[in-house]
Amino acid sequence: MDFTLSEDRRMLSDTLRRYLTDKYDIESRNKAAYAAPFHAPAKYTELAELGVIGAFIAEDQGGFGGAGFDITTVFEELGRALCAEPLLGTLLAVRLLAALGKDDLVEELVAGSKRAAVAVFEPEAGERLSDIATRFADGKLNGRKSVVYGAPGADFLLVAAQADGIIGLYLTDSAETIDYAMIDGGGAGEVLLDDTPAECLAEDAGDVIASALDAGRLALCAEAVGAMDVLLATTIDYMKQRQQFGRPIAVFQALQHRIIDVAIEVEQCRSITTLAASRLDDPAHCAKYVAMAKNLIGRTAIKCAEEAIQLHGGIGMTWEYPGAHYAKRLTMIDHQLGDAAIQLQKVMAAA
Amino acid sequence: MDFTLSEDRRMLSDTLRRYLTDKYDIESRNKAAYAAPFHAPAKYTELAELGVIGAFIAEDQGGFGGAGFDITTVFEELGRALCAEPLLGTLLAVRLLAALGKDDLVEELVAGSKRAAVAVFEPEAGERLSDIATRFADGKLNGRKSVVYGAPGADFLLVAAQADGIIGLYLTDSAETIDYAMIDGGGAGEVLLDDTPAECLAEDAGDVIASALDAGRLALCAEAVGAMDVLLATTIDYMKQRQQFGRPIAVFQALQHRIIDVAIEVEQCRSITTLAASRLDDPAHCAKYVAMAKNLIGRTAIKCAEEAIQLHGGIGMTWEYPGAHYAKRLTMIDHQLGDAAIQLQKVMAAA
Amino acid sequence: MDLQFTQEEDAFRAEVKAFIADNLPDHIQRKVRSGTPLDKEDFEAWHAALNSRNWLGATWPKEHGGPGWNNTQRHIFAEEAALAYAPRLVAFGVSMLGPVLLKFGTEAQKAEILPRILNGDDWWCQGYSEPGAGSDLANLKTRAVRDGDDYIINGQKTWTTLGQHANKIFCLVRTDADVKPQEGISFILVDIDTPGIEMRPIRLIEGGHEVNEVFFTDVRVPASNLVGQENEGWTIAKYLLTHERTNIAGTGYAMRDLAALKDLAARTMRNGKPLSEDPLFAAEMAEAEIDLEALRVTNLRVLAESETGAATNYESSMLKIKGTVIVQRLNGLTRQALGAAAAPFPAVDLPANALTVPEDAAAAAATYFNNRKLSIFGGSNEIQRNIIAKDLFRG
Amino acid sequence: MDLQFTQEEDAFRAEVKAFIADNLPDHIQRKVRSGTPLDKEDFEAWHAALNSRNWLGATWPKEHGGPGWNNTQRHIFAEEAALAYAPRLVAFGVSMLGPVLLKFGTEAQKAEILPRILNGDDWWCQGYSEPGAGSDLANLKTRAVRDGDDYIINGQKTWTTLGQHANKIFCLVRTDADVKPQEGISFILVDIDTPGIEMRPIRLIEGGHEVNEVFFTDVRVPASNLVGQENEGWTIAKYLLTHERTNIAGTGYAMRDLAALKDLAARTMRNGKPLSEDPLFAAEMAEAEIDLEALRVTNLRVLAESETGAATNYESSMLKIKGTVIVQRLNGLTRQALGAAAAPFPAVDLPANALTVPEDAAAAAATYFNNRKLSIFGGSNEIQRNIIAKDLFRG
Repeated sequence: MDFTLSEDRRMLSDTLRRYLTDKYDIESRNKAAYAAPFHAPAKYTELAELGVIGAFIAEDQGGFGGAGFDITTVFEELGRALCAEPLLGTLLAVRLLAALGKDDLVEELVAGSKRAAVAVFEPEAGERLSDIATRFADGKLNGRKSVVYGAPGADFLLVAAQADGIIGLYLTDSAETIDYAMIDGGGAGEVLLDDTPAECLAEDAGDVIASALDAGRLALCAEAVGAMDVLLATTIDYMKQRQQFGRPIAVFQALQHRIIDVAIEVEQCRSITTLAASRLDDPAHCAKYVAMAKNLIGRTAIKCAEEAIQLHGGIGMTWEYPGAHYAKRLTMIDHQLGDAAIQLQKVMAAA
Repeated sequence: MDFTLSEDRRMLSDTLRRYLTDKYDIESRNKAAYAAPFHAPAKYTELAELGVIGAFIAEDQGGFGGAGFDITTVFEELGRALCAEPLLGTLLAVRLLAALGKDDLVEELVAGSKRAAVAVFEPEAGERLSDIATRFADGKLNGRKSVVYGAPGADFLLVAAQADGIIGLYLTDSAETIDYAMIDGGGAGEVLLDDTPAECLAEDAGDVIASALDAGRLALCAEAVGAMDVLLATTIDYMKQRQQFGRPIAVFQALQHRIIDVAIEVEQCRSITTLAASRLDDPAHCAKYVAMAKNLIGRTAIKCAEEAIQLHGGIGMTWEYPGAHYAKRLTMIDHQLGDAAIQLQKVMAAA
Repeated sequence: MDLQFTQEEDAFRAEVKAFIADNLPDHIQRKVRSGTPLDKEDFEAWHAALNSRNWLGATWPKEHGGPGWNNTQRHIFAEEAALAYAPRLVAFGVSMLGPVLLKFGTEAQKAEILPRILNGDDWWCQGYSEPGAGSDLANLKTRAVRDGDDYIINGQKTWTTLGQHANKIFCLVRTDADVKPQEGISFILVDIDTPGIEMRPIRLIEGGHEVNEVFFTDVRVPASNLVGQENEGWTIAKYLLTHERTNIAGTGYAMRDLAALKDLAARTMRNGKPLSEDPLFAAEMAEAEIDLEALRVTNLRVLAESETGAATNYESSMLKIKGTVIVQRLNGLTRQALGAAAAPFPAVDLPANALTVPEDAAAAAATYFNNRKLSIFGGSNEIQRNIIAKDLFRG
Repeated sequence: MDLQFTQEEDAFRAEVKAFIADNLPDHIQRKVRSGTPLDKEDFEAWHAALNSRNWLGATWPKEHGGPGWNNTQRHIFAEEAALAYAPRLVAFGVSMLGPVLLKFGTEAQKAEILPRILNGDDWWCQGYSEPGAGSDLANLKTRAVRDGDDYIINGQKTWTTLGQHANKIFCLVRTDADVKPQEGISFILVDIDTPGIEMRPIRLIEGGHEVNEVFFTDVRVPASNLVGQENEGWTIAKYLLTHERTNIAGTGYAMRDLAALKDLAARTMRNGKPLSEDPLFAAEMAEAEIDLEALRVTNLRVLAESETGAATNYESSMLKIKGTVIVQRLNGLTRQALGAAAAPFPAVDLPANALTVPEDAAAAAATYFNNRKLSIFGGSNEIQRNIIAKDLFRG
């Protein structure tokens, strides 16, 4: 058994941490994350150049990674830096295109010269792909996709839609989108498909979409672990410095024990994310282990965010304080790709 | 709005508390509660003479109470004293017989000259009366009843059984029972019905049984409130006295805050039990409010028991320490007449 | 035991309901329902409506323009106002400074200031907290030094709620640094437009501007602006803490939010059926409902006791803790009910109907984040537990 | 990253499984499964079986009769033994005194005592805790006063697990009252049949006899029974606390209990369907399973690190807290799964098949109550948090 990162991944991790520490400070992050296009395109390109996107897929698909641990290595660093770049959408897109053998598009995504978003979920459809109502017929898409991460400014969209009751994947670069910032920063959009021309990439894409979404969930878990590490350390530091009643609040045992319970859970999150990463390529068990991980992350990340704010007191409620943005991100991660309750039901169904 | 006990109920409460304090100390309680007949028959009779059983039914039914607050007044005191007398069975029986107009039997129960137990639940049947498999035909009962509270030494049993698919109530004094103590003291039994002769009291008794069970649930809520008051006070006293690291453990803030969270919840239990008591005679809402109360009591009583043991440390784990028996009782109350999860599902269904 | 309101109380509730239905403007109600921040005019309009009926200074005696309500009436009003999505009252004038002046003010202060609170001429804000003294108020550092007939104030206040709308601020200031921390504090009234005052916005986690920092640099204030005696400020602050306790638990807000949550869950499809029929979500809602039912009765128990005496510190702290925990839980469930649709940042202007989320839930995540404050301000829930501990572990 | 066991480790696991299958007597396994207290002979039989393979002193070096296992092997053995419902080892001789003697004992002590631990001639118990000193061990009061070549011991020990079966006890005693509490403690070996020792049973909450009080009245013990130097006892006690940490989390027990719970829930009818299909109960089981999966990996992470260095205090405390919380949660769910049928007191003799509860769940409530001890003994979970706090808030 070996829980150390391989040399390659450690290098990627170090490079990424150095880059993000130098170039992605919280002030410029917040500036980019809330104004269109809700990220910093130049930095997105630089991240691509550092190899971040290539890490999402295997060598024979045009990348140089693709394993669960490659994804978690990248997203843990993105989480530490609270990076608002739309890499979740890129991860989903490049995994889909690679699985479907679309080498040209993969190459453009990996290089960062083009960017794609993936539109799966709809207002009335929850997690089940079978509830997708968007239809493809006669070369055109009709329907509506909701909260499509990274849609603002994307060069094209990959849209899940049904034709004759089968979920396929379709490419369009002419969809109308309404763009907005998310409350925790970064962009998303409503995608309105009204006889929108599209190209069919795969008529039956249910399995590859499900698999790409699991990779996305794993990425969110790792992002949360990175963000929790920082928020936890921030909170502990604050508790050491903040004086109340003539003493640092770190000496109050009730507060100590509460942050310790969070710290212990963060370690459990790290563990289960590692476990899920190790199973990403095992089609028989991947979905269950990813669901387990995202359930525990969902439960813990919100607890971590709430306790961090509470233990900070008022300062943790302010926009100016970086911890507040970590807390928001950690809460909203649970809203992405199915929350803790939805993941739990998947685990129950798999039992 | 008035949250004070009426003069009559306050007198009953005072009388009962004095009697139990004088005559029902924890040592003799434990002796009686774990050896056949798993209670103290002489004390049962004395409690009847104090009017405890008469309080369970209305004047026009042969008692002098019968309202929700009469039941909670009695059971809160029984809970404070950890009384192991089989009054839950008596409550169910006398409410059933009174509702069916069986005045002679009611009179004997109220006087304490006879004692009855009520056999409803079966190994495979949960809370739903419709799942009862015991049958009545040709004057005889066949089936099995499980964990019948107060069965040991009862003069007769009231048995819920179906005939032609309808749940009726039947009286038998010749059933075979296997008696045992419960882990928290007091007696119960398995009732084996094998062509057991029985008298039909009501062919269609579903509603009166449901109503009697709700009165029983309310009683358990009040018993738990009484027991929690004592266990909480015991724990706080212990925390003031117990020295560790040269100081009473009451000064440790983490421990303080935990017992305070319990204390707050106990107040909520008192409130919701009061609310349920006020609705006991309202057929349209009784079941929902009783279910709400027993859900909150179930959640809180177990938390109270667990925290009390934990904050006591080893001493709270010993048979010799009264608090341990309160903790056991508070835990096992959740197992009687449907646990917190079952009650919650009733509330969900009623929403 | 009697858990029913009296006929008179029921009639009063009907009167309150009718008044609100007639006098709460639709556009304000809609803003409150949708979680949109209110403008200054919205607050002022609602205050004026209430004052037209003498209902604004709910705790004030009749001779000063109050309604002469008892605790139960105040409770009923607060509950109905919350249920009807009326704005929260701006407490600093009517619920804080007013009662302070009635108890500690000179006749001149009462005559000059009280009417202006009710008629809306003045908007008061509060200068209590400081950056270094959150829960530890006695540790405040802002100095007021006597200079002839004036005080000269230097220092910094923070968390000044809605200070951006205020023309007046009441402050706790240190007037004696050589005694025990509690003994050297005074309560003083200040015009915001006095030279040397600077108010800076603090942006909150969800993006809103609700609180402010206030900087005092050589701010000269007449000594006649002192309320009570010099160095009596701590007594005044403590009086305020125990003065008005009928709406601590905020059960009206929780009832309102629970009803809205149930409604939202019934309208929200999840995996092919309404979220209200999802057993895990329904179980969470039912638990929250049970907790709230219990708290409502606890609240009424404290209310019934407080008609004869004051609520104890223990009771107030318990109501504060449970009230905030329940509202925060409901806020969390509402956020959760929206799933991915909770994401949009509400400060962004979007075309009408751009989102598929119902308007009244569009700010669910923002409300959830903003309401984390409930367990922090006015004495954090940890401070409340410390207060209870003093009672429980006494002797 | 590699979360797989090696081929060698898998082979070792198979060997352990086979050994247990061949050597664990059915009647003992059945007792463990049903929660029935074991007799002295049951423990002895299992110890003897393990010792026949040199597997009893798992941490002992080969030359003293140990197997020479590394941490991973010890982990695998502990997991498989738990899953197979093997008895817990009686730790006091093999896991506590043995390692202490190997580190601090004289050659004579090692030669005399170590073989008797393994071959079952001696049953050791522990005299650490005292009525006044639970978590605060340094505060112990039992005195040992030097008198010629002997010590004379007076005092009282408590929570002495399985002392009723023991013929020997190792104790921490105070040999110097005039120094700092930690500095005046010694570690000494005592024959239980020495005049002046009285052992009294403590009955536990669920009715069982598992622990004892031990009273010492002028108990005369040869000075040669001292282990290490006089007043070196604290060092020895601390060594023991950090010596053996592979099975702190007890994940094998939790895995076993989870599997049994799932099985029970699938067999238990509730409202017309198996309890395992009740969404609320299934959700609780699934959460427990997720927590356990995470803890298993955390355990392996610590194990992987400890092959190169020792586990840190932080890690050990974390494993203790999470391990006990998960087992206690599973115990609670098992109790809950039985509903009313959890009630019967297991100490009562009943006719065969009197109860409809499956034999292996009949003691569910008793096990639940008994296992409340898990978060109390060996340093309560609150003490563990204090230990973690020292790490987290350092500097």
